Amino acid sequence: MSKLFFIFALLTLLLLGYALHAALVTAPTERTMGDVQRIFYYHVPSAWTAFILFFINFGASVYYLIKRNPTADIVALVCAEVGVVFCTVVLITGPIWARPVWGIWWTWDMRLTSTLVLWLIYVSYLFLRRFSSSGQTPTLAAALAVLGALCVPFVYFSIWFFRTQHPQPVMGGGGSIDPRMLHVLLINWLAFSCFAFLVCWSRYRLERLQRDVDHAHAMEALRDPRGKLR
Amino acid sequence: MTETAPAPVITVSNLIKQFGRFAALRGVTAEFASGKLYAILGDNGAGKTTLLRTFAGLNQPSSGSLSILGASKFRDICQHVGYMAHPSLLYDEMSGMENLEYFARLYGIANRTRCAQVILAVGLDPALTRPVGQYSQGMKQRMSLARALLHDPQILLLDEPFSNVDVHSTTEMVRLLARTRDQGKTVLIVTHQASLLEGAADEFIWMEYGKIIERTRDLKRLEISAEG
Amino acid sequence: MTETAPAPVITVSNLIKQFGRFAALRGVTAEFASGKLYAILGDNGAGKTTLLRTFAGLNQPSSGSLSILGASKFRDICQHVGYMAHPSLLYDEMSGMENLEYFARLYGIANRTRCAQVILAVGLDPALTRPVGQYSQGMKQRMSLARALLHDPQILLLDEPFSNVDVHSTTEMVRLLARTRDQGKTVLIVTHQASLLEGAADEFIWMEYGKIIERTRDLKRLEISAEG
Amino acid sequence: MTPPTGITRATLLKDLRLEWRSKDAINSMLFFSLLVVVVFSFSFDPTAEESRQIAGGLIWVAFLFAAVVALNQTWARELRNQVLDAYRVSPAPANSLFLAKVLGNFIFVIVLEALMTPLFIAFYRLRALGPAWQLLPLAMFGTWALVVNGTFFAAMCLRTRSREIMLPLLLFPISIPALLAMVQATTAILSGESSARFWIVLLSTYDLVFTTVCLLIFETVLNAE
Amino acid sequence: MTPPTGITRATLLKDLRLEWRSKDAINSMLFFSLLVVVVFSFSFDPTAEESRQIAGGLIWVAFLFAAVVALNQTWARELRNQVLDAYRVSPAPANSLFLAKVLGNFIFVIVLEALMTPLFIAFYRLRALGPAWQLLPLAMFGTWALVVNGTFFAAMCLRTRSREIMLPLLLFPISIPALLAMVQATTAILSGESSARFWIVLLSTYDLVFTTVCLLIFETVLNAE
Ligand code: HEM
Ligand SMILES: Nc1ncnc2c1ncn2[C@@H]1O[C@H](COP(=O)(O)OP(=O)(O)OP(=O)(O)O)[C@@H](O)[C@H]1O
Ligand SMILES: Nc1ncnc2c1ncn2[C@@H]1O[C@H](COP(=O)(O)OP(=O)(O)OP(=O)(O)O)[C@@H](O)[C@H]1O
Ligand SMILES: [Mg+2]
Ligand SMILES: [Mg+2]
Repeated sequence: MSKLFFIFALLTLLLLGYALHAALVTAPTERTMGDVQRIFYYHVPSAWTAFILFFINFGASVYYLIKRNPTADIVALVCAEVGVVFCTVVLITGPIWARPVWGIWWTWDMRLTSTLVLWLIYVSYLFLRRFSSSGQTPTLAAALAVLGALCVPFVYFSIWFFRTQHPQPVMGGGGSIDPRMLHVLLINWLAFSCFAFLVCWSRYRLERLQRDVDHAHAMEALRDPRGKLR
Repeated sequence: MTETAPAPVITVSNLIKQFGRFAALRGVTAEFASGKLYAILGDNGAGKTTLLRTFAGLNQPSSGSLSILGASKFRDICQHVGYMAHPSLLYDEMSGMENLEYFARLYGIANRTRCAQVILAVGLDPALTRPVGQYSQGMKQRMSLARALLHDPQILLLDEPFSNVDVHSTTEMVRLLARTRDQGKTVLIVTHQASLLEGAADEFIWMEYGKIIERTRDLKRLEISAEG
Repeated sequence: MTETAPAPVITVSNLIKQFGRFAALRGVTAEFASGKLYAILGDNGAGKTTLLRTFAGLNQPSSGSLSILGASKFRDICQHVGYMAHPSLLYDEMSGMENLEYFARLYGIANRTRCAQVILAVGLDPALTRPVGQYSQGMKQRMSLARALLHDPQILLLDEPFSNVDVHSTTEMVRLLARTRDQGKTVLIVTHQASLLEGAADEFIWMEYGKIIERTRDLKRLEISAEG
Repeated sequence: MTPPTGITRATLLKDLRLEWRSKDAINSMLFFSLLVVVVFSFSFDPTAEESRQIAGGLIWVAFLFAAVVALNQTWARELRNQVLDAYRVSPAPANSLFLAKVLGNFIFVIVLEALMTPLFIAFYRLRALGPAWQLLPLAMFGTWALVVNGTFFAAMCLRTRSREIMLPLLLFPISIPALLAMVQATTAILSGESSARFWIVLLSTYDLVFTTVCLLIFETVLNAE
Repeated sequence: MTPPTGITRATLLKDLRLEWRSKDAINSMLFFSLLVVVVFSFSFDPTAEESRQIAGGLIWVAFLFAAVVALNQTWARELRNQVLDAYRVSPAPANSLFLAKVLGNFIFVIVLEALMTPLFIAFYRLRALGPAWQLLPLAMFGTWALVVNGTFFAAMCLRTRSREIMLPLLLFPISIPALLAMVQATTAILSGESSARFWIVLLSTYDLVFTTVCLLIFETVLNAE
């Protein structure tokens, strides 16, 4: 298990390095925006990765609600945590990009806004997990995750019609992208996905370990003939 | 729902309940039969309340098995269990009668006389209009018992019903509970005043550190062994 | 603040306390001397808690006079009164030790060993880090007593200190209170378990319907007259 | 056995009765709504053209505010003597309780809104240029959206530390689409520039989905230790 | 005897410690303030010129909102096991308790404001045309005004039934002059059109008067049965 983990980590590292090289050197420079555009190769893959992780979180939460499987709970937790991190990356790279290109940090555009709302929802999920005092945290969290995921389509629809008078992303619309750029983008996405998986994996192992330790302590308390009562 | 005497009504085996790392119940194995009155005794923190709450479906056991009236899911038999806890479980703002009427609805009883009857049985006045929040401690305690008795349950789980109740009323209450037992019900009473139940209880159960240490019919023996 | 034996420490005369139209105390006249342990008994709703709360300055009497340690205003002598109520009067979120340290500050005591000492005196462990909210009922009760004893008051007002406390600990507590009495303090205990105080109490006081009906040294006599 | 709706009715009636008994409930609600409007008009000059243009936002922020205050005390009564435990050991279904609470809050907030709206209209001299009747279903659906989620999350927060602050933390993010729809629809109706139909349909779908899901999982939440 | 300030300190430290122990206090406040700002941005289009002109009102309504949520739970801990009774039988002066609570709430709300302001500035792209440093004393005095009255009324409301709703009822009317001063001063500073000095002086007088009066009568309120 740990050997496999190690090999996978090494591969991911290599892939990340290659993707970095591809993004910074191989990819052609965009005509109007210049080098700033290269942030694109981090911005978009992060967004896609975050979406995938949130989707897994939803699946795991539903599964947990039905089957009460502790592994599903850990998976949900881990995916939410890592997903929030990637979503944060999107929310940081976006404004960094927007500043030189649009001249502003933030605008209430559809895509920006929906990302922000998504981020808010999953941060509130993590808050619930931390603040919950009972042994039933997983149940409550799973319930919230389901509601949060259901909210996403509504966010999308409502924001679609929201303040349409404001600028759309400059590079929206799929077709017009340079194939070489697309190639680099996909490489980066693959690298990011592997990286996310790697982080989730190690976080999963950590959480597992933590719970095992707790369990062992609990077992210890059971055996203790006259435990530290009182 | 067999009411033949020997069949156990509650069966627990190796019940464990943990709060985080702390184990409040550390392997309880026992059977409780119908038509008996059990007194559960033990030092503070022994796990008596936790045991009762687990029976009442309010705590999920960490491990071990629990079966009440043959069902393993509490929801299926909750109609047949009456539970009295330490807090009154009553609305402070309503009078005793209003409280009971509301809880009666939850059990599908739409019968005012039944409510009045239980209030009388615990020695209170059904016509009292004062809200429960202004009752004295002992009056609250009795009203709480009335709530537990309301739907005439097969199994009664009572957590320290006699604390704060005056001496006369205590004997009344013991008599009432003994009568309930004689109707074939199972009565579990957690208390620190074992002597009150000396004549009435069929069995005394001594808990210590989350385990049942001893079960006996004779309170005296228990006291001797507990001292030692 | 005289500590000579015969001087009364608490004097009430014709104390009346009304809640709206209902009179919980209907003319209480009494004196309590220092170096004595009084047990206040009575049925539920007799007004015992109300009386104690009035002594502790938490209820304003509707009429009648009340003087404690010679002062008529409670604020002047609150330093010398310890009060234990039915709710624990403790912060659920803090451990027992943290609670006591905080309350010690209120009384101008900045002494950790004193806090540890009282906790030990009531039979708990000062090192327990669990918050009080997770204590069992009896443990809360004892911690509450510790809070009342903390500043070594002249007068102790205890409302049902023994309810929910296990038998061994009760005897311990009675011994502790008797010792306190022997140091010249006045101890007033409201309880329904009069027999526990049989050896220890100097006087038993029977209340009924907001009045003191009888004061006697002999519990047996009280029981007979109460029955009749 | 009493049918679930019977229990919902009993619970709702009990809550309303208790609310009513502390007579001042209605008075205080009236006063509260007046105050919110007054505070808002002090903060946002009602004579200015700008304020009138953002009236849709103003109204709904005021309602949200009122709703959070109301929702935070939804379960207060049940918490006092752990009455919730009494409910949990009874055979009554969890959903009956949930529906009763939602309905109770709904009535409460709707009454508040009914009181506030005329005041807003008077203070800000609002006039709907679009079809005004649409405001009614809009208010209904919008309030239901706030209340159904709010009640659910308030129950969830019973099991968390620092309960009061947790409610808005959980409620706001999920309510954003609903809030957006309400604000946009109100503005559309008031200004008459566009149709509010889309928003109303969106809101009703939102209500449907969230009510269903909340009913499906409320029992789990209630019975969490 | 511990001097009154010592007791204030002990109480304040205890409250802060308990608040802190549920570690994420700051995090949750940060998130809450973010949420309020986001909700406001959804309700009041920040790109529109109108919204920017009423930003003074927006900010203070948001702060008021946050303050009421905070103040509503001021005495929750003391209420739980009637700990207030333990305080009342002790020789500690009532005002020490009051001051500790006021300071605690003040810190809480000020932190919230400090977190919200940059967000408001960023989202609404605000720029002060007047002397910006005046915003600091303004925020201090304004918050103190909200908090001192809020804490006092929260204590008063302990004895009324529908506790949570009572707070805004009592707080708002009395706070209206303060709120007006805050809004006007903020708008003055942001627009740079007039001087905010008058309003700041007004606010500080208001603070002085109300703090004194509250300190004088708090003991009576606390010891009311
Ligand atoms: C300011 C914050 C920003 C946020 C939160 C943000 C968010 C996102 C998200 C979530 C996606 C993936 C959505 C999808 O694939 O449908 C995305 C894609 C994209 N973003 Fe951004 N963005 C921001 C700023 C920008 C800026 C300034 C630009 C460029 C001028 C930009 C250009 C793009 C492009 C080209 C895509 C890929 C579009 C596609 O494949 O459909 N973004 N952004
Ligand atoms: N929610 C909880 N979290 C952590 N520990 C708990 C919790 N509830 C109870 N405990 C602990 O479990 C132990 C058993 O508690 P329990 O209330 O069952 O005791 P008990 O036998 O009823 O005592 P008492 O006679 O004093 O009421 C105690 O040490 C208590 O501190
Ligand atoms: N705040 C109040 N408002 C109205 N009536 C009250 C209030 N507090 C107490 N009472 C009434 O006063 C009477 C005496 O109450 P009190 O609590 O003093 O009785 P007690 O002797 O302590 O009884 P117990 O042994 O049951 O604790 C009771 O009938 C009670 O209902
Ligand atoms: Mg117990
Ligand atoms: Mg009493």
